Amino acid sequence: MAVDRASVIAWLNELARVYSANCGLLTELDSAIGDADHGASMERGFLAVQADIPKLPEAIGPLFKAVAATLIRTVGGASGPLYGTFFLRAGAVCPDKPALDAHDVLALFRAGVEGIVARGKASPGDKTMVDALTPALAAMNPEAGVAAMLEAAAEAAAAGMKATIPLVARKGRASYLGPRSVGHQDPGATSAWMLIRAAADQWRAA
Amino acid sequence: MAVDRASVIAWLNELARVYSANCGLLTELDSAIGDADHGASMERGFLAVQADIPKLPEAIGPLFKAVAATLIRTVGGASGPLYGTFFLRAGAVCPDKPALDAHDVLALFRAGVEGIVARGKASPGDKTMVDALTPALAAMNPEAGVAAMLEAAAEAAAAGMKATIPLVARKGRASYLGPRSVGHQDPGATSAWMLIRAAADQWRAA
Amino acid sequence: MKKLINNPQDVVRESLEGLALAHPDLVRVSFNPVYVVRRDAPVRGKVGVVSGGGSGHEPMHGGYVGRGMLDAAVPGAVFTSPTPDQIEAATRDADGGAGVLHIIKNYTGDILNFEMAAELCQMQGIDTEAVVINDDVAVENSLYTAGRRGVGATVLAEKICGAAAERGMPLKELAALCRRVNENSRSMGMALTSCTVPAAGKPTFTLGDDEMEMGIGIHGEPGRERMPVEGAREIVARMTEAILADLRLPSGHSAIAVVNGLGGTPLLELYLLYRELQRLLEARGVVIARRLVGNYITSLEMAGCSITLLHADEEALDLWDDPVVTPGLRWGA
Amino acid sequence: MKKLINNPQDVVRESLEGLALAHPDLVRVSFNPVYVVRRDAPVRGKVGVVSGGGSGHEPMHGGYVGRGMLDAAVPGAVFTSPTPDQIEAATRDADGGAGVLHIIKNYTGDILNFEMAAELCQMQGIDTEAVVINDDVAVENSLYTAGRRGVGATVLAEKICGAAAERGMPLKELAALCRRVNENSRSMGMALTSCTVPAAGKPTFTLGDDEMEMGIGIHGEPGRERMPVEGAREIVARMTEAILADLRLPSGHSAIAVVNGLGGTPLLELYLLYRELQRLLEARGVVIARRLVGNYITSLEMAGCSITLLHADEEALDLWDDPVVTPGLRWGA
Ligand SMILES: Nc1ncnc2c1ncn2[C@@H]1O[C@H](COP(=O)(O)OP(=O)(O)O)[C@@H](O)[C@H]1O
Ligand SMILES: Nc1ncnc2c1ncn2[C@@H]1O[C@H](COP(=O)(O)OP(=O)(O)O)[C@@H](O)[C@H]1O
Ligand SMILES: [Mg+2]
Ligand SMILES: [Mg+2]
Ligand SMILES: [Mg+2]
Ligand SMILES: [Mg+2]
Repeated sequence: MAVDRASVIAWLNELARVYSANCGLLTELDSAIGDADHGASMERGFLAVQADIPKLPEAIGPLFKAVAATLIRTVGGASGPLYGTFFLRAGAVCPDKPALDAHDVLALFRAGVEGIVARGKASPGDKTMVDALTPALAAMNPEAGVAAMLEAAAEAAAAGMKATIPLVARKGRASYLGPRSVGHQDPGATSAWMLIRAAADQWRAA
Repeated sequence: MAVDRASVIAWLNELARVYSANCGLLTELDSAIGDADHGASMERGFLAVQADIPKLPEAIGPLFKAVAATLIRTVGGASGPLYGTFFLRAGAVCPDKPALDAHDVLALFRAGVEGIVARGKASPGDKTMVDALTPALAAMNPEAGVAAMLEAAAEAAAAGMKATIPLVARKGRASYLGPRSVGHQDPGATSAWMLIRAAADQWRAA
Repeated sequence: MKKLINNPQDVVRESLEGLALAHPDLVRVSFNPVYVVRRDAPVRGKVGVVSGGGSGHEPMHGGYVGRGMLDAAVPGAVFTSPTPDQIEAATRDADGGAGVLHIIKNYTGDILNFEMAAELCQMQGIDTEAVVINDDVAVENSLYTAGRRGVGATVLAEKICGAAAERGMPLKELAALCRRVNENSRSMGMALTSCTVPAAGKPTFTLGDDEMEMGIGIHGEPGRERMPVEGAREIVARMTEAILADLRLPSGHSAIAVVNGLGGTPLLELYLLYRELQRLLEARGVVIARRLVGNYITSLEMAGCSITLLHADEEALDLWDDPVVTPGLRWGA
Repeated sequence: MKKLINNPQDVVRESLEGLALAHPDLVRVSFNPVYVVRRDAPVRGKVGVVSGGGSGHEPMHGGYVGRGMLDAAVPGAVFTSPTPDQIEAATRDADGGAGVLHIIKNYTGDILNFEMAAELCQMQGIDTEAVVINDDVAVENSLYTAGRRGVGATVLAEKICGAAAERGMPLKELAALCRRVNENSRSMGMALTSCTVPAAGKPTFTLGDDEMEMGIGIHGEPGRERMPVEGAREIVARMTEAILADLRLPSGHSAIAVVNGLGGTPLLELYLLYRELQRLLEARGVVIARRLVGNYITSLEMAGCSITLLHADEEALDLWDDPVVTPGLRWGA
């Protein structure tokens, strides 16, 4: 099995559901060490993506680029350009075929995460979404198949997300807090974990 | 015995003490049906009077007029001109003698209260200081002597003050509340009761 | 109570010192007795325009002193009318020989103190006229109350009469103009939270998390009715209907509107309220020809708003557009 | 949460509609994408000055659009940087052929979105220069953070660069001027209460009845330190010392000062704070040559204040005095 267009759409629908359902949680995390908008921003962005679904291109590469454009146009803040870049880069490396195999999926996640790092210049340990995404990427083994690869990635992302709690933030708005950022889970690492968790859940059969 | 200059000064000192001590109470009453300044206003005025004591004229009439001027200059609001007028009119009818007998005391209270009514145009039942002052005046019997006369006046003032609780205000700031002013004791009636109560307390020996 | 102050007793004086230090080009401040006066007062031959009242409503009145508006403002203690000696001294300083207009908000204390001041002025041969502003429709104007309160129309009267005085209008005419502005203006306010008088140290009243006070006064006096909070649209409709029930403002006519914050309301919300107001009036065919949106007559840190409408004729609009150069209102120069 | 709004999602749009309705003589508002632009934009031959950022800081930035200040402002959702397409469209509309200056507050989101927008603009042959404002001394400017935040100096930069652009200064020079204004400015803020983001529905943080947050950010980001409330004098001293520890402002030199309210602080208190500031600087021989006292860069309904000081040379003072005609700042016309 592989990830076809329908699976991608299912993922996008699930993201709209997940970010709406967790809008309050993300905002609460962002209240503690940021500015209380991360939940609303993610919800707004992925509801816009969901609304765009009927108009999305057929091919998965262009489809991801269209998702990127919508996120960049509707999210704003730090996470808008970062998640936008994720989908832009993912779309750019997407092979022109109707369904993606595990190697393709790894390639697009790698390109996406590298894009976020290139844009935001955060290193692991800076207490950002990168702390969920980098270990997730490292845990991806395409030989295991899409489902197992993403399950491992989601678990690694969860661990990375939790590992942000004791960190001192060095990038983004939380960095202004210095040592006072310790003890709080990073909102962006949390939304990043949800991104991968949703893929793992939706692409179980792939 | 009679009310000499020293008794008058003792009364003014007592008023400074009473209004300072009850600043919070008067403000609380004014918060409920007014604008939360009656306590601070009365305290400010009578502390200013107290500070003036060394400079007050010898004769009681001019002395009351000087007190009036200080109150008018320092209290403001509705109560400044009203209590100012009280002392102004009291001073105007004060006989030029070193000590006042019960008839003199009655005359000056009468002039003072009439002055307040003339300035403020409130009738009994309008839920104002007049509701404490009018019954107090009515209760004054100079034949009983200063002490008994004022004790009766203070008791009547207290009754009048309490009787403002069920009234609908028709004058001053509380009148804006209409029926919502019911159930609250009028702050000005309360400070008016204190004015007479203090005289009764200080002039017991007179 | 958390406030950015030193001592509650010093708030008004220290704030006025700040006003004087910040605007030496516009105003002078006298401290004994306390009043704010135009830098170049008295202006020879011009009628002086003086207003005053308790502090806590800033920028009113001290922020409206300057060319084209007030010649002097007389601030009392917080929410406490100023005293006759202050008013008298300010009036003397504002008198350029053509007399002085007193613009008084309708509160017993303001009326009594201005009355006593006017008597003192008369004794010195200063001609004064008093106009009492009473535009607040939240309060019934019956024989059995102190009458309607003076609120937002005061700002309009000060601006329009200030301009007319600057043009040379004589005292009697100016007083008549001021009365017309008052008669053609109505206001209504509401609060989401209470203010805290510094000397009192605690909120004047308390509202539940889902309550608002409709018809609040600018001194935190309770209003018409305590009720569940509503959306901006419903609140604006409620206030505007109350105003229009008492003010003739026919379709095709023009208004000057003030959407005013009470001190603790963000400008973001005030512009949103303005949108609701203009849409509502447009639907009735009324044109808002001029407007103010911001904090113009406040109640310390109270969250809430008020709306003032003036049924404006050509004269009012023309005077409105004249230059005004004060700390709180400025255009045309 | 009690706010004078309809739906949390509609706040920014409805408020901008109000701004457009209230100031048709000064600004136009585009809604798709969202930005505010000068009525007469683009001004041929003049460098365009554009700023933007999350909403909730009104009058910044939309209130600073007009002659002598911004050509366009780009508001995001509340506390959320605007998106590249908005910024690009605003830049295009502000470009009179001489290029456009982007004044950006130093937040990751603002930087990233303005960067992406600049790339889009370049592709269309629009010349842009970006200047990042980072004046907040509450935040350590170290390699290990996102750097100091941009706050009050933004208002000064917008006014001064707006004036210089109006005089015809070319883009590169204007960017250099903007950098000088930023380098010579420092700010510090504090809060007595939290703000509430409409979409979040509850306060971003909570402070005890006797606590204040020193070094607060304008998005309700926690500050340097939570500490017991102090008097106005101590608070001003604390903030000013922090500023002067990082800004060379020698005796005999001049400053432009902003004593700014965060949205829920009465003007009465702001003038009192200004008094403390001027006395403190006078004691150090520093002259406050110009100043703003009021709500200029806010954080919704937050009670608190910030102080901004610009070490001003003759050029800055001269440009400061040039006419400015915007909804939020107006003089000289
Ligand atoms: N430079 C960066 N690189 C990667 N992620 C970042 C960076 N800066 C911030 N973030 C992420 O963005 C999240 C905040 O997103 P959001 O609240 O939407 O933006 P903002 O901080 O602009 O309000 C942070 O929790 C963090 O994970
Ligand atoms: N017209 C009036 N005649 C007599 N007393 C009045 C009148 N108006 C108000 N008062 C009294 O003044 C009191 C309020 O005084 P104060 O709070 O000092 O003034 P203000 O209402 O101006 O704040 C009221 O409680 C009432 O007793
Ligand atoms: Mg955020
Ligand atoms: Mg009172
Ligand atoms: Mg009062
Ligand atoms: Mg944000």
